[in-house]
Amino acid sequence: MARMTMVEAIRDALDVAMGADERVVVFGEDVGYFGGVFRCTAGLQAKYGKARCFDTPINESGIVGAGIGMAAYGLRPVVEIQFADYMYPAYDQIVSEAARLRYRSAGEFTCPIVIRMPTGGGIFGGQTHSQSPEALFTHVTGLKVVVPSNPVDAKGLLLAAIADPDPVVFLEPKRLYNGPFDGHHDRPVTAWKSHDLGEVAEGHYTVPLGRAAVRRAGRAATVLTYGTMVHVALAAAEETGVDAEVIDLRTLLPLDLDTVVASVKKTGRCLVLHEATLTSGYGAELAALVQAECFYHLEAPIRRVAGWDTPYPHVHEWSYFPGPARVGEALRALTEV
Amino acid sequence: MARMTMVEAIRDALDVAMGADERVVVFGEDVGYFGGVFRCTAGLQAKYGKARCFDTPINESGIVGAGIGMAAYGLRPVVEIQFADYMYPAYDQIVSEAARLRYRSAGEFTCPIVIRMPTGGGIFGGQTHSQSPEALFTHVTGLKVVVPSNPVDAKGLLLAAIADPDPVVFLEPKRLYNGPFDGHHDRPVTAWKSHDLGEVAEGHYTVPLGRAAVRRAGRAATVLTYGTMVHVALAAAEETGVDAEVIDLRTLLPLDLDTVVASVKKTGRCLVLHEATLTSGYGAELAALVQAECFYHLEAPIRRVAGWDTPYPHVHEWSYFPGPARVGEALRALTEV
Amino acid sequence: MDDDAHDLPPLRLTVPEPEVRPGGRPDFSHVAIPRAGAVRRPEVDADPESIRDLAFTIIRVLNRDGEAVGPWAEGLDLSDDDLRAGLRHMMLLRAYDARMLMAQRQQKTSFYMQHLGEEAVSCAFRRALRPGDMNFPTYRQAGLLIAGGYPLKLMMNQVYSNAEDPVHGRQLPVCYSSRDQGFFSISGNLATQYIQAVGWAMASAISGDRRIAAGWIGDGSTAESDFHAALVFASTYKAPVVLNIVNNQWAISTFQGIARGGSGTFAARGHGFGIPALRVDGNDYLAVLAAAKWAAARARRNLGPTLIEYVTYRVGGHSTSDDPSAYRPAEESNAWPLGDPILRMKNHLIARGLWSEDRHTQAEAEVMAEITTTQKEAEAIGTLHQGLRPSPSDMFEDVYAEMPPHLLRQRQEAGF
Amino acid sequence: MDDDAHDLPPLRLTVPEPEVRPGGRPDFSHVAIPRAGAVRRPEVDADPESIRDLAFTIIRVLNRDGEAVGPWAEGLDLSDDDLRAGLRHMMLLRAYDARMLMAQRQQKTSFYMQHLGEEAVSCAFRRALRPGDMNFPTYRQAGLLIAGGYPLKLMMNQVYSNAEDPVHGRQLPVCYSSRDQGFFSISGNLATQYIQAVGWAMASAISGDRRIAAGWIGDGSTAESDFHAALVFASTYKAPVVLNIVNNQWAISTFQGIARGGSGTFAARGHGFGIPALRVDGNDYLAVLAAAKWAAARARRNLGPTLIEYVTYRVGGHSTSDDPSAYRPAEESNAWPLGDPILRMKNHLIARGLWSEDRHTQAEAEVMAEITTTQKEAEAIGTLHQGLRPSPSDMFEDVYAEMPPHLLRQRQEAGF
Ligand SMILES: Cc1ncc(C[n+]2csc(CCOP(=O)(O)OP(=O)(O)O)c2C)c(N)n1
Ligand SMILES: Cc1ncc(C[n+]2csc(CCOP(=O)(O)OP(=O)(O)O)c2C)c(N)n1
Ligand SMILES: [Mg+2]
Ligand SMILES: [Mg+2]
Repeated sequence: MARMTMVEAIRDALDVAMGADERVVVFGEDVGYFGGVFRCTAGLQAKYGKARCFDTPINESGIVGAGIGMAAYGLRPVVEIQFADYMYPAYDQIVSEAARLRYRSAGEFTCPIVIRMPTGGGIFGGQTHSQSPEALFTHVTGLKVVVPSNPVDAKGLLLAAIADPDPVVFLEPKRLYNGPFDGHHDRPVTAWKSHDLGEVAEGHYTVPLGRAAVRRAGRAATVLTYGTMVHVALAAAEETGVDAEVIDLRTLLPLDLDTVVASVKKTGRCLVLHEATLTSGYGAELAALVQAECFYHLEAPIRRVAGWDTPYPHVHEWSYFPGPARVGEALRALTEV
Repeated sequence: MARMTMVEAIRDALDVAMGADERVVVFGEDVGYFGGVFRCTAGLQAKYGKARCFDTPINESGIVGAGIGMAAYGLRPVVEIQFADYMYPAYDQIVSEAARLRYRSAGEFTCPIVIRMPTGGGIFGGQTHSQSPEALFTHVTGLKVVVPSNPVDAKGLLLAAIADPDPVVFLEPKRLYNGPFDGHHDRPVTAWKSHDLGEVAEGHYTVPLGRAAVRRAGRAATVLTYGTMVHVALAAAEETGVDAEVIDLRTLLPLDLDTVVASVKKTGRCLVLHEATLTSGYGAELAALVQAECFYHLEAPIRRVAGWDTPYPHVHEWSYFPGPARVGEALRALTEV
Repeated sequence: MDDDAHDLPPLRLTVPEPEVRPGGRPDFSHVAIPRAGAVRRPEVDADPESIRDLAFTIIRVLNRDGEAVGPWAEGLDLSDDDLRAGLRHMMLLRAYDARMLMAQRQQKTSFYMQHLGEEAVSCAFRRALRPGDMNFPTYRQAGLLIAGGYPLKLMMNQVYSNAEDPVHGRQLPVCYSSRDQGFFSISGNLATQYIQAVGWAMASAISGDRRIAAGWIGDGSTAESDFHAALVFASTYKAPVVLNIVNNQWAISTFQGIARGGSGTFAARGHGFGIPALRVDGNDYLAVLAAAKWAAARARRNLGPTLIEYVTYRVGGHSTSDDPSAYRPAEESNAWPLGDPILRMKNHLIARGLWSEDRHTQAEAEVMAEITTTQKEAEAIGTLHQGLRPSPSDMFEDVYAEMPPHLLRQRQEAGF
Repeated sequence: MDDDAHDLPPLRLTVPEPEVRPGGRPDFSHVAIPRAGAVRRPEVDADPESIRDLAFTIIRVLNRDGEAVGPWAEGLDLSDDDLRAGLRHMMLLRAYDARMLMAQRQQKTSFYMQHLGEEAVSCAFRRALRPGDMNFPTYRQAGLLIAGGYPLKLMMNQVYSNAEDPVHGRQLPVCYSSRDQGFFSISGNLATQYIQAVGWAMASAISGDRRIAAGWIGDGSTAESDFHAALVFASTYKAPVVLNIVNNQWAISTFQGIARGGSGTFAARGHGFGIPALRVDGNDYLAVLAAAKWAAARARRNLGPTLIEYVTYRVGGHSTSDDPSAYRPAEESNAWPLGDPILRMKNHLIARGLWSEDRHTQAEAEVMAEITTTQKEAEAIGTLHQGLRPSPSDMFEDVYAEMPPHLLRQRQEAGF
């Protein structure tokens, strides 16, 4: 066991994977010599050489496209997109190529690539360093979509993603890199070392894709969320005293629907929470599924709390971010119906 | 009044717009001399000259990116992406640039561009000529998203889109270009000339963005749909005898929520129907909104009928396409609850 | 210096146009064509700057008399059988195209794309590769399969989307896939696979392997952004890849000038990246093979990428959905100065005493017979709308290695 | 030819590396630097092929003695005031950067990006443009605003995201926007605006206008795909645009060799498109201005695009989030052979008898005084976390021209 930040846990996962399997290669913008703008790949080039961890030209389509070719060859590329906000140039390669190669070739060619990208706001990054584009991936069949909320999961999910035979989009909530964040931006920042889930096992282990985790058991309402918002939901539950069951989905595609349905059938109320803009966000899919599966158990309309339908405004970071106050209000309203 | 196919109606709209406003320019792959692979721009280069209607290099990002620059200059570009399946290379320009320019510059620069693209299947086009990516646009704030279902709307909505001060993604159901299609692929094809909505007014008129149309009034259930599926829904209603109210949304973003809610509150039952893959499709947003707005009026879970979560398979076109049989079944099941 | 600029005339937009449109007389006099054998053949490790000229000429081997001449002919040393095989592969491809076109017209499938006039490019290139090498082809390189001995029946099964289609009827006709043949699954999206070829080649280099990759792209598709990604990555990492550009003069209805713009040739694109570039007579089987071998040798020696532009002409329509008479003179193909690849190879064999008119007529009959027999076998299995087709339940397979719960549910809902 | 290929050594991946890393001794001896005045100045309508060499050299005007020499100096005819203004703009930009960096450290804003060492590029280029022309800048061309006389206070308001920020606090610091200044709203996404500049220029040509556009991109960002889109469109339609590449040697931690790959220079990229390319001393105010005027004249005469690479050096960190000592020697900037743009311009003015050391010291004080006074005014309005900030309800404005129902609902829900 070792105390790790999420950055260290991700680096450790890459280290373990590269050490165990020569086919694992890591590359992206500034990931080689420097070790990544968030330091997630620091030391890997020195340890495994320039052929297995290297800097790339600034071309996201090239990074993913080259990675697809490498995956088809038989390597296990783990590529980094510097910010999720910059994944769009690679979107064609992800959607049209990585996600469909197995299908198109009837399994003759496959694409075991992991595409890592920091996601979400809370760092005053403005419109181009704060986005949460997960719903643009969950609509793409053939992809798996993962969002860890803590160091333990980050390592285990990343190792599972690298071992997975299909392309995985791995979204890393950057606001959680160095500590949990419950949305109280005005309070002193806390570190992972004072958090149970900063206690990371050494060596190899996996957290299976497609399985949610119940972070807080409760009977009054179910909160479906992931990433940074898991911590916000937990804070809101404590602060409002609403006995909410907080589910950390961890994998958005494929979704652990059983865990979701079991919880909502138990609580009869459901709040869907994410940082991404509301309209056509992943919360829409969750709400659509829950109302279909739990219709006769629902005692109130499913509520969605999400980022407003605007770009992420620099100065209004905290008016935009769905913090504990907004979530708490929604929880109250949901349970008072 | 003139009888027109949807192709002719679109061409007529472009002709009217170019004739009335010098700032309107039309370009894309094969749209110039040849007039477009679906002939939607035929004759425009001859009539308005090469500087206002021209062929472009095959680079969708370049087509939209150049269009954004032209729109910022003060022109009214109407660009064509040859198939919606090929919009991905332009996705970054659409999401990161066109959709956010007004916001970013506090209105100092704007982007009145129309991005046309044929959408949907039913022509044995396989995975790369059949996609319906509308949900990838409805999640992008700053865009407007339009899908006409007939020649009259196609012309009026396109003229409204060209006049609109903001970027509009204009998805043209290619299976409807030359005739209505109710999903009965085994029956002789019908032409627009035998359809009321193939009766197109000459000259300039608009169909306002953001307004749905009720295609069939009914009391048993509400069907929310758009594009090709409008005709499938109407057929399914007739064939099942279910007295469904069929709503043609026409504009997906911004959505005409009032019309939707009024209908569902009346019928108490709702079916959401689209050709795009189910998960995180636009139907998810519709279901999420309807359950929230009409919770106490709903007598049954909202049902979604959509394309399966697979790529569009060439040989299994008709097993994939949500045709009248599947829609009819769903209508029955929905109303028998 | 620009004080006078206010008196300058207003700006105008330049839009390139082909020399002729329907109604006009085809004219290729602007295409400068050097004598066969005239272009030098540098060492494979020559400095790119020192061979810039090779991107602005046309490397040709077969002359008017059907002789193989010049430095590019020398390296070839092909056996008589190799030569006859080359001709046969092109004849097979042409006959195959003819039959599949017909089949599409008979509605046995939805769509088809032919190679008419471009047979030499893919048929010859294939012979420069080794087992294990990987092509990332477009839809117009079926010669890679035919020259590799891939069963025609499997190709037909794919075109028919029948029960024995290797890709289970999921793909449009001609989107073949064969790992054994070093033929990567064709994507319908242009240019995306050019950078994948570079990535595959990088993977081979990372692994200390000896296999090389070949990327394929059309003249029009060089305008796509992934073309740039490929050249940037290939140039930076010296990837062992051959980057092929098939310039058949047209991109559907758009002439090559729209993609090429102000640069003299497509091969010249390589110069911006320090990538050696060759421009080759794409209707000359031997020239294509010679250039391909030169580029492959560079890749195998870890000398990095080579860009090759094959100058050819798309004689037929873009696809069965296209009628070229709407945008170019019908006679244009006859005016095309580089001739017909099959005719030229045939004349070469005759000049070498390896072939005769009679032998050729006989071969044509044999080839057509082989194709039609195979076609009957394929059709006996099924065609797009008849006979044995893949089971609909297969539609849900291979989206993932393991079918996730939501797809299991959907398959059940679909009733399969 | 490749029979021996089986005995070849296995392939290896090449990954370019800078000459030195932290710990090593900086060495720019590989950077060939021609004498000032040595490079010829062709006519603006010269055939691109005939001036290829200009992409492989460095156009320089100011020599060691501070004299402006050679053909590129001649066309300039700048008044003494112009020259003093040039120096002053660079000094203003440097002082502004210093204060804003400090302000960021004091948490008055979230982020900042400076120009240290690159001041000449944007300050000089601006002087080649006319009212109505449009720049599509990156985050490192604030000199375009300063040399255009844009109020420093507005720039500071933007950096502070305060109530008078022209873009309402919506954008990261330094993402300025000013239509009047011909300064297009900066996007945080690299390269996207390069093709937009081409589109804007095409629009001007379509409209029979006389205005031209300028695109801006960094060395690292030339690898982005939209760089290709821009060159393809500019080349095909002969767009009246100046395409600028600021090669400051670094892209965050990545040295320029990773983006450049095997090509000798970034300017050379233009050759693949038949676009005339110049390579210019980016630390030489007069060389930058001379090249900019040459390119602008081409655009105004409808001669089409010009690609210009400015060779300079990013002396500071990439941004306030970056510490370059982690990936390059701290002393590297001192070793940079092209000197400091301000020092060189100062020496030129002195050599011309227009300036003196005292006058310079005085000017530095004046400039700093102006900046600090303005800064106080801006801070009196507000900074990121204090004072007057844009109202939160503004967050919902300008997403669309007219606020749609769902945003009205959300604004209400937000309680504004
Ligand atoms: C990304 C993308 N954009 C557009 C298309 C539509 N399309 C298919 S083939 C083609 C023309 C390609 O021309 P070229 O590259 O010259 O190849 P050729 O057909 O001549 O062999 C176009 C525009 C596509 N398949 N993918
Ligand atoms: C599409 C995209 N990818 C990545 C980034 C992150 N990023 C911001 S600046 C930068 C380096 C750019 O270097 P260069 O083009 O040389 O410009 P410079 O900073 O040196 O002026 C990177 C990678 C981005 N902003 N946009
Ligand atoms: Mg072509
Ligand atoms: Mg740089």
